[in-house]
Amino acid sequence: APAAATDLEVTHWWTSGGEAAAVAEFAKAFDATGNRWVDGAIAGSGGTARPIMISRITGGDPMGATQFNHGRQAEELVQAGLMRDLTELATRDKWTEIVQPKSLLDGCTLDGKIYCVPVNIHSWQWLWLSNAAFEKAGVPVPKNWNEYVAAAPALEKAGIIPLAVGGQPWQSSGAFDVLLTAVGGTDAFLKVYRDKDAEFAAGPEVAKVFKAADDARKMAKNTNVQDWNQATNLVISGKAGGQIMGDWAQGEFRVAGQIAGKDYTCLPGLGLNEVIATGGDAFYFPLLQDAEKSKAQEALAETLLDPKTQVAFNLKKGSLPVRGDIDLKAANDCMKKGLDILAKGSVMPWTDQLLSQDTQKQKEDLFSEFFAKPDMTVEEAQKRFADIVASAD
Amino acid sequence: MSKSERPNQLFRNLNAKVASIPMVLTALVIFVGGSAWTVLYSFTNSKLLPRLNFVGLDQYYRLWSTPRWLVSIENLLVYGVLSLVFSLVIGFILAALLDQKIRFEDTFRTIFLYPFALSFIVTGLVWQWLLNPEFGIQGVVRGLGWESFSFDPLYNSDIVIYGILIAALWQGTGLIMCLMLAGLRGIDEDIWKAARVDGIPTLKTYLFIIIPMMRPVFITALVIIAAGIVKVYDLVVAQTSGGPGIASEVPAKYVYDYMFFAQNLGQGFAASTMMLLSVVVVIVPWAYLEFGGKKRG
Amino acid sequence: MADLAVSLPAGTGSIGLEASGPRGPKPRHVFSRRNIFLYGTLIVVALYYLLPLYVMVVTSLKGMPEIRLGNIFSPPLEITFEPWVKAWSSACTGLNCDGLSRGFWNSVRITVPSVILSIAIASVNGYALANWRFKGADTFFVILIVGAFIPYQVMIYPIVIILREIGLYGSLSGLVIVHSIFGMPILTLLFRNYFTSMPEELFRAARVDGAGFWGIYFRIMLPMSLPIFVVAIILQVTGIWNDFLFGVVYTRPDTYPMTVQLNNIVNSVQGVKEYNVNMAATILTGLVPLVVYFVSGKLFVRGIAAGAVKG
Amino acid sequence: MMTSLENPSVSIQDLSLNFGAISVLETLNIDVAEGEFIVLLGPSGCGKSTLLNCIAGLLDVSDGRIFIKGKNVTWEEPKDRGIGMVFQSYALYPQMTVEKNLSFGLRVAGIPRDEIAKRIARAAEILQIEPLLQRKPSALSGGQRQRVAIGRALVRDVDVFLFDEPLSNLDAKLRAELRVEIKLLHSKLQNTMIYVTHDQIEAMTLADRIAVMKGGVIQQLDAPQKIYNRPVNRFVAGFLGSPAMNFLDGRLEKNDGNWHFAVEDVRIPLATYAFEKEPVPGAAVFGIRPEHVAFNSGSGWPFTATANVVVVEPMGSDTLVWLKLGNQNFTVRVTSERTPNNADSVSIGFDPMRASLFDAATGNRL
Amino acid sequence: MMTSLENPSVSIQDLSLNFGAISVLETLNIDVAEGEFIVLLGPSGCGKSTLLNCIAGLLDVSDGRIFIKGKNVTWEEPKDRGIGMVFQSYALYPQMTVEKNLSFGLRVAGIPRDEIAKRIARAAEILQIEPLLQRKPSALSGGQRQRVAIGRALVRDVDVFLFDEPLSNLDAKLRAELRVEIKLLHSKLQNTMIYVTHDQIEAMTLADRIAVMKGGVIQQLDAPQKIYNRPVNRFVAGFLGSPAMNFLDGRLEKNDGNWHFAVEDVRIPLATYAFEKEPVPGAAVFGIRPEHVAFNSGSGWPFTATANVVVVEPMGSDTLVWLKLGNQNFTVRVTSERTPNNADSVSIGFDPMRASLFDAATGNRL
Ligand SMILES: Nc1ncnc2c1ncn2[C@@H]1O[C@H](COP(=O)(O)OP(=O)(O)OP(=O)(O)O)[C@@H](O)[C@H]1O
Ligand SMILES: Nc1ncnc2c1ncn2[C@@H]1O[C@H](COP(=O)(O)OP(=O)(O)OP(=O)(O)O)[C@@H](O)[C@H]1O
Ligand SMILES: [Mg+2]
Ligand SMILES: [Mg+2]
Repeated sequence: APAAATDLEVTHWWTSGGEAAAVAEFAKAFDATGNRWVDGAIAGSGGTARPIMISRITGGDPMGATQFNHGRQAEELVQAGLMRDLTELATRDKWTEIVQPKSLLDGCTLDGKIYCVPVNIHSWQWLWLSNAAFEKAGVPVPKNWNEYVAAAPALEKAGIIPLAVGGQPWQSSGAFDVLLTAVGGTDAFLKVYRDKDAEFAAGPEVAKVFKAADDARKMAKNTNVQDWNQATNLVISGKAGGQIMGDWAQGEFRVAGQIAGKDYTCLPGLGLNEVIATGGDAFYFPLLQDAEKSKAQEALAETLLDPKTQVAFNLKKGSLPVRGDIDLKAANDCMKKGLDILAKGSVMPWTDQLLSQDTQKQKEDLFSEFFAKPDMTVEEAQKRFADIVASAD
Repeated sequence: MSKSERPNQLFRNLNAKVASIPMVLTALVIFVGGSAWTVLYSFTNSKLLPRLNFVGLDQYYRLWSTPRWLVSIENLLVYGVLSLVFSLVIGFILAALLDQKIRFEDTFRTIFLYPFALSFIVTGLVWQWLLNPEFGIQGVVRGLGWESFSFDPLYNSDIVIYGILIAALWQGTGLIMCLMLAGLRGIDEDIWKAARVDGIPTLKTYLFIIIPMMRPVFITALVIIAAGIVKVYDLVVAQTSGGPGIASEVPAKYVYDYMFFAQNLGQGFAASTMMLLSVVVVIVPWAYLEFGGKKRG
Repeated sequence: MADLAVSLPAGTGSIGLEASGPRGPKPRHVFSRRNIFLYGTLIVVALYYLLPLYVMVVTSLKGMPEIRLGNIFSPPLEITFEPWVKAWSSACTGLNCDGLSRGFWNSVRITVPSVILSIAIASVNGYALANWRFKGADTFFVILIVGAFIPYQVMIYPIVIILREIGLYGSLSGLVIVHSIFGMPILTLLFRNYFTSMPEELFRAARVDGAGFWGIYFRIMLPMSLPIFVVAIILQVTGIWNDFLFGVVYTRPDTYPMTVQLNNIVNSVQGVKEYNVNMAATILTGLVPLVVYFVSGKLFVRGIAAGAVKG
Repeated sequence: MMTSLENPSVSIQDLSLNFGAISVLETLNIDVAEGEFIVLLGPSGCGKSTLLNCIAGLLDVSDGRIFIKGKNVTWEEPKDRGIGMVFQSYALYPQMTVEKNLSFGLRVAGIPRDEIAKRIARAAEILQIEPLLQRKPSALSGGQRQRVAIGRALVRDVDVFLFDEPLSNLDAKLRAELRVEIKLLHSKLQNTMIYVTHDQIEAMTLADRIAVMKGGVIQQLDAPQKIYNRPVNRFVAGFLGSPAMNFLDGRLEKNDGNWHFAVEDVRIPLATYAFEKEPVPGAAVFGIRPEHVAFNSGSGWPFTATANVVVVEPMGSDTLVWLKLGNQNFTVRVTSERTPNNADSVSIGFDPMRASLFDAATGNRL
Repeated sequence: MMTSLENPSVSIQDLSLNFGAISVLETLNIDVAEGEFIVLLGPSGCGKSTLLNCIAGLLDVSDGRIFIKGKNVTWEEPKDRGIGMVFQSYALYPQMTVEKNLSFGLRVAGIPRDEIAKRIARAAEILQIEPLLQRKPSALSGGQRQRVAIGRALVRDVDVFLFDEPLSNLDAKLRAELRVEIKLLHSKLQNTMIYVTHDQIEAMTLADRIAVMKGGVIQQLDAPQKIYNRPVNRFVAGFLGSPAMNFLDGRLEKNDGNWHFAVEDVRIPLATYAFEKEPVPGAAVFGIRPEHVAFNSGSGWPFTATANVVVVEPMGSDTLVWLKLGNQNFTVRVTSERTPNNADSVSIGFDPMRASLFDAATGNRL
């Protein structure tokens, strides 16, 4: 730890209950090194926060460290030389060895140099189900997506929203991607997003996925909330049957004092295709002039990957740690399921790594419209989807 | 007789010119320079950072084939026309009512004006809440026993823009009313007397005599409303974030989203340029007539 | 003079007219149809305008359980000021749990210099445009007016670059400059119209008296411009205090204004939305401009009449 | 003494009007004969416009009654009173053509088209504004606007015309011309006209009778020459005439059985003066109009004196000479030919028959 | 045409001024002698104020030069020209007391306090505004404001005073009084004064010389009586005098070796008329002032005729009679005593020596 205490401003968009608790762990650990974590939380979502972060960096007033989803979000900032090269540190601390799965670091690497510190693994492919809701509707808790769809009418009859999808565009877009991996399979996902195969995207296999998405939007039509955690809260309170959401939703269940398996059920890969995408959050370190601060940046990077911090953070956040060498005894049911899948190596990259923000945004526009507009046909949606894939970069 | 030596014109009224430097700089560097820069980069494929990598009109082709942009334009037109009409009409009617030598004029005026003091964020939040079908107006009316009552503009794609309009009018009409009131007060008392002697009913007097006389006020009001319309952004973000789906998207939000969320500056700049273009086409000739041509006053 | 008998005793004059027909003021009924219509309309409209404020206040005084149960219009059964306390001093954004209090002082620190600078610049501009017209001044003015229509989003990026180049990005002065720039069009228009409506002879007299550009501005024009300054101050205080976009883009977290904090609090949903805290925070944020309005309502209308209507 | 009229066109009885606590008109009575041209004359703020507005029904009276053509109109709407009104600022509807301006009231009243056309044609002919009918008021000169404003009253076919300082916005030349036009119009139409002005020339030339007002009270109501020559009080005497009547402060004295007016060391014999009532000695004011004084007139006048010249003002046709008589200012108006040399002292004279004497305290005529 | 003076106080040479494409003043020349009182007279919009503003330095000239006291001040700042200016609307600084108003210019110039006090005391004494020094303009009457405005020029100890219609906002009575005061002020100070007005009475009474302007061009620059009696063209003749000069359109003819003016079937002998230059027969305009015509004068006049009375306007001291002479309007002004009976037709007469003859086409005096 450096001798002098240095203030380091860290920006992120973790402001929900579970997220804030998790980030507090980082802050605590960093403060313990003798430096000071200056919290720069920006509420909203990554969409609100990122422009602000980017303006600050390009505007010449960079923060000490900032959260991004690792992948292509910061690509150009790195190319423009605005981000600090962490390769030296990574070699010293042998990140390549401790970070698991390996593909995580790929997202941080550009031209062979490492620019970010991954802090967790987030997988989107989860279906969260409220046990109480199904009990009320008098149907058993489903084991996979298909059973779930079948149970929808019963839920509806009981005055329960079958599926909660918040109004923010990334939620519907993400739900579709999950359906694509679950219903279409990992290969289909890669063909569309990695290979950008527009023909395939317009084909019958993806049509099946759109059919499922059509079911989903019908099930979700009565959701009147915006934020994802409000939607999660519908599930927690039994007002909704379930939600397709990333593992971070687990934090909300935890804050609400619910217990996996008893109060709620989680189905990775919607119970159809049990894989985990290695998306996640990472911290980038803008290039600073101040030597003191640069030192503090290194301290922070170390802290983030520290095994103890990793455990504390990920338990609160509900995500998976980036190190394979730590023991998560305290992990709950769902996390354990995730760790198992991870151990089996059923991993795949996620859209943050494969697609540019531009394409992501177009996708979001399409699916938020699709979910909100019942009269938009499946065919039209698929055609537009294929167009987006065709022009994706 | 020889001509007198005329001193250098540049240095006459030097102080006035020096004092105008901030204005000149703002006009040239920020408004002209910034716009020109934006237009220039709209022909590039800049992503997160501006790069001079020209791609011709590509961004514009894409822009005009994007459903969200088309929806935004349509929304802006609907919202713009309606908010223009309603602001003027409501503002004028309120002003006319207040101009009837009523009691408690100050109180009423303050009530109509106070929303203007609030930010769009606040307005958006409050109305989002009031229009929430579960516990907002709809919920309350249903709670009173009228079960079939339905009023949920923010959750209905077809009418969501009207929900935004309600909030916008709530916030903005007060100022328009103030302008109109000032205008009404400026009208020669004798005109009213002449109309009374002529036996012209009040309504007709307003329609055929007073309103045509208030042209300058209407123009000022128009400028203020129109400037607000083009810029409408915060309200939409705070109230609906453009939803449901993309039903309440507006151009300014498209620009912002594509520049920053989608990290596609080129696309955002192309959209900005389109907005700029429409503003310029409508405003410049008018502004020149209104403010440039005249000498004083 | 009394014997001039200009005033005849009543009724001695015109034959056949005396004592007949109405006399004195025409009777007026308080509840005439006109009054019922007039006040009826005004009261209904006033209710529409007051409704949101009422809901905000009422909600902010309720506890969460009551909000979940009751309807939004019912008055609080049990008044609690806890949401206000929380909104002011303990609501969390991320790790910062000091509510709006920090943002309040930031807003003050942003608003005061911005208002002063923007009004100072715009009033001098308006004065120069009205009284010291030089070649090309009108063109710049037209550009400014057109600038009033440019969506802020269009300008964000160029300004980031400009501020970066002059090294003011992220500093308070940078933000103050941005506010001055975007306040300039409308304010300049107001001031120009106001100064144009002042008698030009006054300006000429001062020139003959030997006062220069600044002498006339400070000693003649300023003391006569109270109404328009009130309007400008009100507009700017509201505009700058309520600004969100610039506040969030051109500052850093420790100088975030209150609106950004408000947005953070409102959007940092911890499970259930705490509507009472949100409403309290909303009212708190709007309080400063509201007070400015209530205090200066009359001057505002007068100033608007002077600055906006002629033109 | 005002005789009450048989069939007054306009009759105002005990009219009072107050704005809140301020009483503007106080139990005012006036009868206007059919076809008469009455001018209300008085300084600014004396209540002329207020009185006119009461007659027009534009202000609600506080007390009293108003009859027009024998009908009690106190509570009638303006349009039902049979009056037409012309305003100082013309109050033309700026966005309508002259024709629209004239016809708007008629159209609203639902009068048939051809009747409207007929009336407009007649008014336009009388006022000679036919070529202007399609113009907007902004494209008219001041005098033309004035005519259109009169036309608007004319087409309404009313019994009584009310004018509120209709000429005061015009320049001197136009004012003189339009004055004659209004006079001609009156003799052509023979309507009752009530005309407000604070310009005494207008009052003198136009009126059948002038009502001089002050502070909401009619001071004198009489034919112009009567008011000019025999003002009932000092206010009326001073208000009419330009340059104003000369006033000398002094005392009324009886010497050797003859009344004199003593000012400083000068004595003006009053043998030729027609007293209003039996005089008593005491402080008084002596008034004589500048044009009733002449220079170097030798023994022709009952009174002569010597005065010092201050300024000589040649005004083209006449010349004004400003003098000091003892310590008091004194103006003399003579035709240009008889201008005195710029000598320091001149001899002046006049006939006290032409003068007016006022009580120093009450200001009433003696 | 104009004689240039030896040591002019103000000398304007070839002055032109245009606003954009509109030319307001065109190569104007005028020399003003030391201590002279020049009045610029002309209809509204003829460029009087513009000329004054050029002299004051408030407008930049387009061409030409301006000398004050022999110094070329064309491009000087207003304050350095040695001029003081009094504006129509007074232009007092509303937020300052009278004293501050007076001292403002001096304070700006950095003159020592006691000197300022001395000058204010002197000006206040001359203008008799000592008791008003601590009041604000809003607490002053129109006449007092006017005096303060003059005082502001006075304290600056300038060579040339410029007045832009300083009296036109006042009522008739006050106007007459202040006119005299300005005249007295001039004779006391003996400064050069340039005074703009469109009121001919002011021009006639105040001026040493009057410059009659029209459309940015000086028509005639001469002593008032000269301009009144021998106007150089029809415009000047018509502009001065109220009521205006009578104009008869007709022809100049030579019969039996004598010149006549023929209008309809009337012939006016011109034996007594002093022609400007050798006359030629042709269309011409005959002008005669209303006060130069008399009634029933029998054979005393070289010319008599019979006319029809249209309107009789008693104006107190005088009476105007509007006549028709043949088809042409004709005004006569007589003292009230000699008013004709309201007979339909009267006989009039005048001496053509007093008349003016103008070329019908150019309007120039013949
Ligand atoms: N609405 C009002 N409220 C209170 N006082 C009023 C109102 N209107 C007029 N007055 C007062 O009544 C008095 C008479 O006003 P009025 O307009 O009749 O005067 P006027 O003789 O027409 O004067 P002017 O020649 O200036 O037109 C004035 O003292 C004026 O201040
Ligand atoms: N700033 C200007 N721009 C264009 N034209 C102007 C301007 N100022 C004056 N004029 C024109 O110049 C002409 C002369 O104006 P000026 O004010 O000198 O007239 P004036 O003789 O003083 O009239 P008035 O008696 O009405 O004061 C007018 O026709 C006027 O329209
Ligand atoms: Mg009046
Ligand atoms: Mg002028």
